[in-house]
Amino acid sequence: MTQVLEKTETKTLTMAAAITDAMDVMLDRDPSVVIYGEDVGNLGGVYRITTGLQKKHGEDRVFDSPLTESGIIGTAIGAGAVGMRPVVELQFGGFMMPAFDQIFSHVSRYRYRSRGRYKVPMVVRFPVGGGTGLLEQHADSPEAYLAHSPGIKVAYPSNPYDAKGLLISAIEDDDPVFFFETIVRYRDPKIRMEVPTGYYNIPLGKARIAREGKDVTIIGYGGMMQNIETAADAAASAGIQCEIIDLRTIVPLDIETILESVAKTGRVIIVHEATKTAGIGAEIAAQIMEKAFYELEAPIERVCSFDTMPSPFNSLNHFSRPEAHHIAAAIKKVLSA
Amino acid sequence: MTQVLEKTETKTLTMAAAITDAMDVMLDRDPSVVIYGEDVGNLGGVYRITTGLQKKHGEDRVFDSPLTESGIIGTAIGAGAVGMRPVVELQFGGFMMPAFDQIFSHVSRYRYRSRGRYKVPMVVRFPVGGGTGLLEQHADSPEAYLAHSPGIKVAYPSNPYDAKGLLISAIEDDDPVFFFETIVRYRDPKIRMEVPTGYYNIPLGKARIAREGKDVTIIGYGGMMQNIETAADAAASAGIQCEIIDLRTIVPLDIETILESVAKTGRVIIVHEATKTAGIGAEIAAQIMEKAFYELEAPIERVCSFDTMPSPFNSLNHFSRPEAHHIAAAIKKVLSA
Amino acid sequence: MATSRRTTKKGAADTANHAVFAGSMPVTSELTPFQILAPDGTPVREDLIPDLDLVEEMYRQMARLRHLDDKFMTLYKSQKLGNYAQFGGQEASQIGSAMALDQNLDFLCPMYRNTAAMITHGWSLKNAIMYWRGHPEGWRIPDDLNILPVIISIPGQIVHAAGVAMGLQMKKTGGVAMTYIGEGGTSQGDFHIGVNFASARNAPAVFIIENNGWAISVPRKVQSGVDYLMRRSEGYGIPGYLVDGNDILAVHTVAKKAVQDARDGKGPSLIEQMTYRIRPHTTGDDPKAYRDENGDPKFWAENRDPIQRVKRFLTTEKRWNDDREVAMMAEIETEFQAALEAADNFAAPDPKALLEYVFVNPPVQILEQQAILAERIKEVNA
Amino acid sequence: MATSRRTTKKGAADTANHAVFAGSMPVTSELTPFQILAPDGTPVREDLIPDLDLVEEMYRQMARLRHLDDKFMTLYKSQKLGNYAQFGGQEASQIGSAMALDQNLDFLCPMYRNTAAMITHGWSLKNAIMYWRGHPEGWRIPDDLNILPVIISIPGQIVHAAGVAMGLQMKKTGGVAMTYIGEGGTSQGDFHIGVNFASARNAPAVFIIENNGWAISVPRKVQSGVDYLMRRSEGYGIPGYLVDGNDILAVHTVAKKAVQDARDGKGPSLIEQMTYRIRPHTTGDDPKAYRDENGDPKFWAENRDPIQRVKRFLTTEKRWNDDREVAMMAEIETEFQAALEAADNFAAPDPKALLEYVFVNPPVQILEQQAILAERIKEVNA
Ligand SMILES: Cc1ncc(C[n+]2csc(CCOP(=O)(O)OP(=O)(O)O)c2C)c(N)n1
Ligand SMILES: Cc1ncc(C[n+]2csc(CCOP(=O)(O)OP(=O)(O)O)c2C)c(N)n1
Ligand SMILES: [Mg+2]
Ligand SMILES: [Mg+2]
Repeated sequence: MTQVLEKTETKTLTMAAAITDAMDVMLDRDPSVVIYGEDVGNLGGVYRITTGLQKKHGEDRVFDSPLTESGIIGTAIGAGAVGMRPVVELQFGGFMMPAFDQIFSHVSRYRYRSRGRYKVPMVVRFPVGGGTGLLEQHADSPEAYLAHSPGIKVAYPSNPYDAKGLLISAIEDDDPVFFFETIVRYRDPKIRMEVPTGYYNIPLGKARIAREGKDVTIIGYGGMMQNIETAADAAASAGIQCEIIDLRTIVPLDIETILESVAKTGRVIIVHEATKTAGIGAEIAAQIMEKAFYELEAPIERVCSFDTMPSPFNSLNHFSRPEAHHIAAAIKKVLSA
Repeated sequence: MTQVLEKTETKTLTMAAAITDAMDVMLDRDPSVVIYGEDVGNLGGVYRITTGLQKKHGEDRVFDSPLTESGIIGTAIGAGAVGMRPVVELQFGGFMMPAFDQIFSHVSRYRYRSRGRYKVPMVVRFPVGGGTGLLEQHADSPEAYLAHSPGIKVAYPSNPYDAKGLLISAIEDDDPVFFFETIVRYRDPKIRMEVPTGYYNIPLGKARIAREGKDVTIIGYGGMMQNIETAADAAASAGIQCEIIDLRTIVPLDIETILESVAKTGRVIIVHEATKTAGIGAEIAAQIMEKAFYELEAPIERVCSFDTMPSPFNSLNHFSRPEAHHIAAAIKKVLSA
Repeated sequence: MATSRRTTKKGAADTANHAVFAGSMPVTSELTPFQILAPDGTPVREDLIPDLDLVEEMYRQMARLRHLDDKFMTLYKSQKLGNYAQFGGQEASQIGSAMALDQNLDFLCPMYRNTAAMITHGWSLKNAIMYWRGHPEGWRIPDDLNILPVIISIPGQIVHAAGVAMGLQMKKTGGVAMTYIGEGGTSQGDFHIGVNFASARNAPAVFIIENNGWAISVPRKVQSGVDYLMRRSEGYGIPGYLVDGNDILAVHTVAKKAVQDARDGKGPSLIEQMTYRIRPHTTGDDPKAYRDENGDPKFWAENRDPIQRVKRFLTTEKRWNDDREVAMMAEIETEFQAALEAADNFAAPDPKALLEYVFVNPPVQILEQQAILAERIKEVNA
Repeated sequence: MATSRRTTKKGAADTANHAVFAGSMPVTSELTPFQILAPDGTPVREDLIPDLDLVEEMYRQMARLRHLDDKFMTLYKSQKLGNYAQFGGQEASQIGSAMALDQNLDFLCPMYRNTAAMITHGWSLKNAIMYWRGHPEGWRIPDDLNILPVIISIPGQIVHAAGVAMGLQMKKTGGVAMTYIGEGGTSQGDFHIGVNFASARNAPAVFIIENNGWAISVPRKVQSGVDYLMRRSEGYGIPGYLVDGNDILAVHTVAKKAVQDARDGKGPSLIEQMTYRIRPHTTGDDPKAYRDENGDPKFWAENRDPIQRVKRFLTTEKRWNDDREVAMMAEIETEFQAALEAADNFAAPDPKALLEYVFVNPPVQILEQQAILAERIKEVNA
């Protein structure tokens, strides 16, 4: 993995703690970093990801905003234009949409529009995905809307080490970065891991080979990686070697790493929690086909949620959201094609 | 073509006039139809598509709204829930985004959320696309954002006959339909055609074979159809027979018609004016690959705009928006692959 | 709560402005919430006390729904209900206003905290239980109820209500749309858009801000520099009211006036009902993380309870006594248990619900997914 | 314009409310726009007339930019300019307010009609021409100008301005953000969001509503039931001002106060400047389709011209005469011709601009598209 380490000491951290740590490090290093959003100050956010930051860095650096996503993102454009580096939080991914005009019309276009005079160095963090048993509209996965909007980067980490390193890169990056945090992985004990203390970064746009294999390439990101690993474990016991790619960022998309893997396996599965139609899986599939057509030995499979809103019928959603056994079924299918 | 004709008299109409005519017919037939939006009343809209309708049908049926897209679409949900059938206009496609929370969170989900108690029978019409020399943000093509939002239909006609028939279907349809109108085709004399007077409809979800051919399938919609025809004409003189599919609606997507054609040609080009990455072309390509993998003889080509905002540098945009010669180059490429 | 920089900040500036600029806004007067009953149950406006049958009806409904709210917390704790947004403490605010509606004519456009208003407008306890269980049957809105879907994304319902009002106006039904929003939600664009759209169209809508002091952990003052949010009525040219939201008589009286004005073609009104969120934000929230539960929450629970206020009044009026209380609570418990039983006995959710009601006429892509779903259901059942 | 149902509709209701509800909004007084000079140039507030050098500077700037606005129309007609949003008639409104800014400290956040304000804040005529020609060079904002990009999507700039103000506040530069919006744009959510966010943060921002009576073909009264939009200041707890927007002295005086208040940490202000769009909406619009050009437009052009008002005043004050006018117009024409020449002589747009400045570090997909673009450019040049 490409990385710059300041120290080599490590701590065992959850995803949640690693993200907090990244913000803490950057608040220390860069006085232009400010954090705001709904409930991020005193409470530390509904998922407590900013916990302790206001107390440590002060109310001028970490504060509650009025309840308005368009206000949060729109002011981050303005504050960014005059030299601040806002790292804002939205309460849930689906609640990005009241801000979508600011995103589509401005975040995406502001630098282009000013011919480079103004950059948009903001980071927008938010929890995403289902499986939480929460209310309606708390389970969206809106990455495709962003990926179709030029000029915006999209990071979607799957583990504590990546989360911290990618968030530090995102904060340092002069482009706007939307940072997806899978709720069910925030404190998933299975993915706690050793994370360096202090500063390090992971470049945006470099995928991670999570597992090497020769039979089929499975591409995923974020909270889906664990389901993919589980499916691959099951396949392994049947003698099937899956190569697993964790994209880490959707924009930039590391098509190079994908193509290298496809050259090896010839078979591809793409997994995401977002709905299927016009999801990012379609783009990845299209690029693979464009660039590795003759290497493909079977149709690319997409394992995604059904084309409905994330249902509020929480006891049923496991029929729709990609589970390990759905992925396992897809492995069977592409290998028998 | 599937259609229901009330009378068989016809008039020669532009696209603009055919759209006006559809609304006029439906205002006459259904008292629950109301039309509102910015400037649609007295002025008849900035493209004069509602011209004369207020005068004929009265200010209660056709009226100017306050300047707020979220207000226009959000009130159309409410009015629709209590039995009205709002046909609203947005001034340009990109100006849909201030309403995107209403679209994503409500238009898309309202019927699902109420388990069928409330339907969302609205139609949202708007001009789209570039080549007009207008200001920045007047040239967007936001169909992919809608196609990724479940429960929403997307119509995108290419000629006067289809425009009228599809709009009538859209107004009659109990699902929300977003209706794209290509500005440069509104009054393009080349596509004036005979259009039946009075009521008829064209079902949503049935593509049109615009031209039969055996060598390559070109899939497009809306204002791009003319560019495709031009490219196909040029190819024809070189002995290449293009089959051209005009999708008419993007949701529902008529994958059946597409697959029939691919079975014949084995080669596919998809053309759209929207930016390439995560555009609807990716979805179409992915579906073709999933369902006709073994029939494909070459990688599917996407001819789309570059991944930037539609640039305000009007004298340069022909380098980015798909022109006939860009499509011609793609034809060459897929045939030589 | 509702602390304002207004007095400190604006006072001086305004006086100075006034000396200089004819066109500046006049200094507006201080406002005090409208009240009919004092917190101890004594009438402050004898002239406005309604028929005691109505007061008793209000009392009974508040007691019934407080019981429900408490039961829901219990159900949640024993994992028999999903995450739930409690209204406890806001009974006067929701019930007093919703009782101003005509269930046959008027539409209620609720947000997530409006279970009390919805039940008052006709929703059944059984459906409420099933809704908060995430059961499809609870999500279905019965055809004979004029209630719109519960809105979670803040505050879409404000614009829908403006649209319902426009629709009712067009159809000349005489109906009115009533909707609610938390004080936090007033910072959103759609709050402004919906109220202003209704103002522009003179549509029959009643917009109620339930100011319960908190938006999750964020206190009221973070939302805006203004002292009272109903001052925004000024900017829409519509009537605005500031009401003691824990005084059900005051709430009801103002709501009735606003509903009647709307029905009479006088356009929308904006009402701010001052109340307090004595409960956690939702059953999943722990307010100790951000506020002192022994401070304001305790004060409001002990001294501003909307139910106790009316009970004291009715007791003084000799309309109420312990026997009646005991009998009422028994009835309430019986009713709740019956509803719970009905909900418990309902068939488990059918997974097919996942792909129902997406489209009226589903495209082939949905049909394909329905087939996949059917496969998956079969596997599980196998 | 600005007709209101308020007096007719609200009056009666309010009186009735007042009799009944202590907490309802008081009936607010009628407002008249603040004025220093009457339309005929006579001072109505002698005490507020500034130094005549400043008045002359204002006059010269208004004359200079009216000339530019007219020239832009001519250029458009001869296809030497793209579709352009004229400000003619609104010179006092834009110039008087932008002159209240310190170019080194303060940021201007413009929308499409603010060419006059932008030039007043330092934008060059050459850049303005090239901007409206869609030339990349015109879109580049020079590093030494504190001007944000022109915003077309209504009204994003309001929220950006709140953010700029927050940023300047955080950096303690002493700077202020000023932004503009048309009266039509006040119906959007982002208007509310931006002003309220600034109010909540006490950020140094000045929000100016240029009420020119029309949003394309839609008259002011369609936007809201309120009479004056600056009444919304009441709902944000910030100062609000109603100003004769064709009286540059009044505009400037109020803007200076608002800027000073912001600089002094007193938070944002909301100003409504009453003016009129005597021109078409843009050069592509034909207003005859929706209004009687011999009615209000003619009246305002003939009787409310902001330039004539100051000219009459300066003439009476013996600061101006025909000789000076002729000399000034010659200078203005010379300056404009030089700018036009500079723009004309600028290299034609380089198509590579299409794919520049999308990302600071472009992903491979952009690099691939840049290669395709290079191919296409080569073909055309071949
Ligand atoms: C658009 C949107 N953003 C954020 C949220 C998350 N959220 C849920 S409740 C809440 C606080 C709401 O406070 P208020 O409006 O005062 O209503 P209350 O809960 O106090 O009744 C927030 C921020 C949401 N539901 N919708
Ligand atoms: C979000 C959005 N919706 C619609 C438009 C189209 N549009 C351009 S100007 C205009 C009218 C604006 O009127 P107003 O705000 O009064 O400003 P003015 O043009 O009068 O200066 C409209 C509707 C837009 N630019 N942005
Ligand atoms: Mg609240
Ligand atoms: Mg205007």
